[in-house]
Amino acid sequence: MARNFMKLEFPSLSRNESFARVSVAAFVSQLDPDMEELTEIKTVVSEAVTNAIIHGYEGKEGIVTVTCSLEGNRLELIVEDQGVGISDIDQARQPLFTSKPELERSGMGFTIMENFMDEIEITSELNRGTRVRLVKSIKSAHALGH
Amino acid sequence: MARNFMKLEFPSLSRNESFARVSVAAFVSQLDPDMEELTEIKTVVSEAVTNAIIHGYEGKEGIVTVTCSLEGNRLELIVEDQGVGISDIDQARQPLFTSKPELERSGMGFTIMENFMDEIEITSELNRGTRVRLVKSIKSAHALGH
Amino acid sequence: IGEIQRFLRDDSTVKISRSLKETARQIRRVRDELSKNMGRQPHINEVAEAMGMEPAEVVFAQEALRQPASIHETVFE
Ligand SMILES: Nc1ncnc2c1ncn2[C@@H]1O[C@H](COP(=O)(O)OP(=O)(O)O)[C@@H](O)[C@H]1O
Ligand SMILES: Nc1ncnc2c1ncn2[C@@H]1O[C@H](COP(=O)(O)OP(=O)(O)O)[C@@H](O)[C@H]1O
Ligand SMILES: [Mg+2]
Ligand SMILES: [Mg+2]
Repeated sequence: MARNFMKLEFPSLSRNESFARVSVAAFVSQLDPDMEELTEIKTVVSEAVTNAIIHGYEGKEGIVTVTCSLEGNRLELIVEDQGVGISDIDQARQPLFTSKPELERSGMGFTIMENFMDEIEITSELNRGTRVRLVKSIKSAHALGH
Repeated sequence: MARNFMKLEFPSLSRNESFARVSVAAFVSQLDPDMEELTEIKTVVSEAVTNAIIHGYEGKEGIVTVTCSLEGNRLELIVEDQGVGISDIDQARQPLFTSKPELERSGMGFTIMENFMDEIEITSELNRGTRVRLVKSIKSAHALGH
Repeated sequence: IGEIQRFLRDDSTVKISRSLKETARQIRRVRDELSKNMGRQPHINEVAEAMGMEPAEVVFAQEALRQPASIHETVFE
């Protein structure tokens, strides 16, 4: 599979979460993942995009960017916002940690991303924004060709 | 329904047509169009994106940009390329006109876009690229709000 | 009763939320069947082929089952 990519930008409205999931999953379909892998990828997009919307922009309007690159059977997914940023990334990554318990957040977003993807890299700067880079090898992809 | 938009960029590979079509469809779904309207919009995306890929870039690699804006029940769709451009737009819009009969093109792309959308505006500059702007009111849309 | 509710809610046009839900349920059945027969998770292309749909369209239809379009749909189904 030759290289391919896509870039998606949209305002931080929670109703855009569903369309972002579909876009990424439809794009990744060209690697022919199995249905479980596809569900995992959709879940990861949901978690990362929701984080950008509710934590990054805290309900204010901003732009969320999702970039998706394919090379061989490897998917790289980057979700970015120019929001408030994360002061303590290690703490944020702890299972069950949430800074917004009042919104009934589970604190499991980053844990889910880590579990469903092979690599996760979080970079953030206060009041500049957050970038979550996720990599996954699609194991079931038709090994070679087309 | 408050304003919303999305911007999508991808390389001019024909395998990106289906994901672009589905991305727009998933985005427009928030207006709750009926099946017929949705099919029309998908067909239009397919025609415009295919034109950018096969005519605009003629198989060479370039970036296709799809922008989608919603305001009230009005959808604005813009498909752009930085390809070869169109020398005679009036001729290009003629039903059955195609510059690539060898590719078994029907020459009906622009005619279909005109028929399925309320407005079409084509701007093009030779060797600079083409921009097709399409507007449609979603008649069955949940008027406002939620 | 579900049929009646569906009929009552129906206006002349078919809303995608409902029509796609039917397709999405079918996709789920096909997926379950394939994984039973093959003893593994089907790939998206296998499900798409069995449905006679493009893979991207399968993804799109699947999403219809995720969020109830209205409280009615949740209550009556
Ligand atoms: N994009 C982001 N911008 C700012 N803070 C974030 C972002 N993503 C995550 N965080 C912080 O990391 C914490 C943990 O995130 P997560 O594991 O998804 O749990 P939850 O979203 O349920 O709080 C969040 O509560 C928030 O404080
Ligand atoms: N994005 C584009 N860039 C350059 N030329 C284009 C583009 N879109 C359309 N055209 C020209 O307009 C003609 C008519 O387009 P269309 O009605 O879609 O028919 P077809 O694609 O079947 O040829 C094309 O044959 C081509 O010459
Ligand atoms: Mg979260
Ligand atoms: Mg055409």
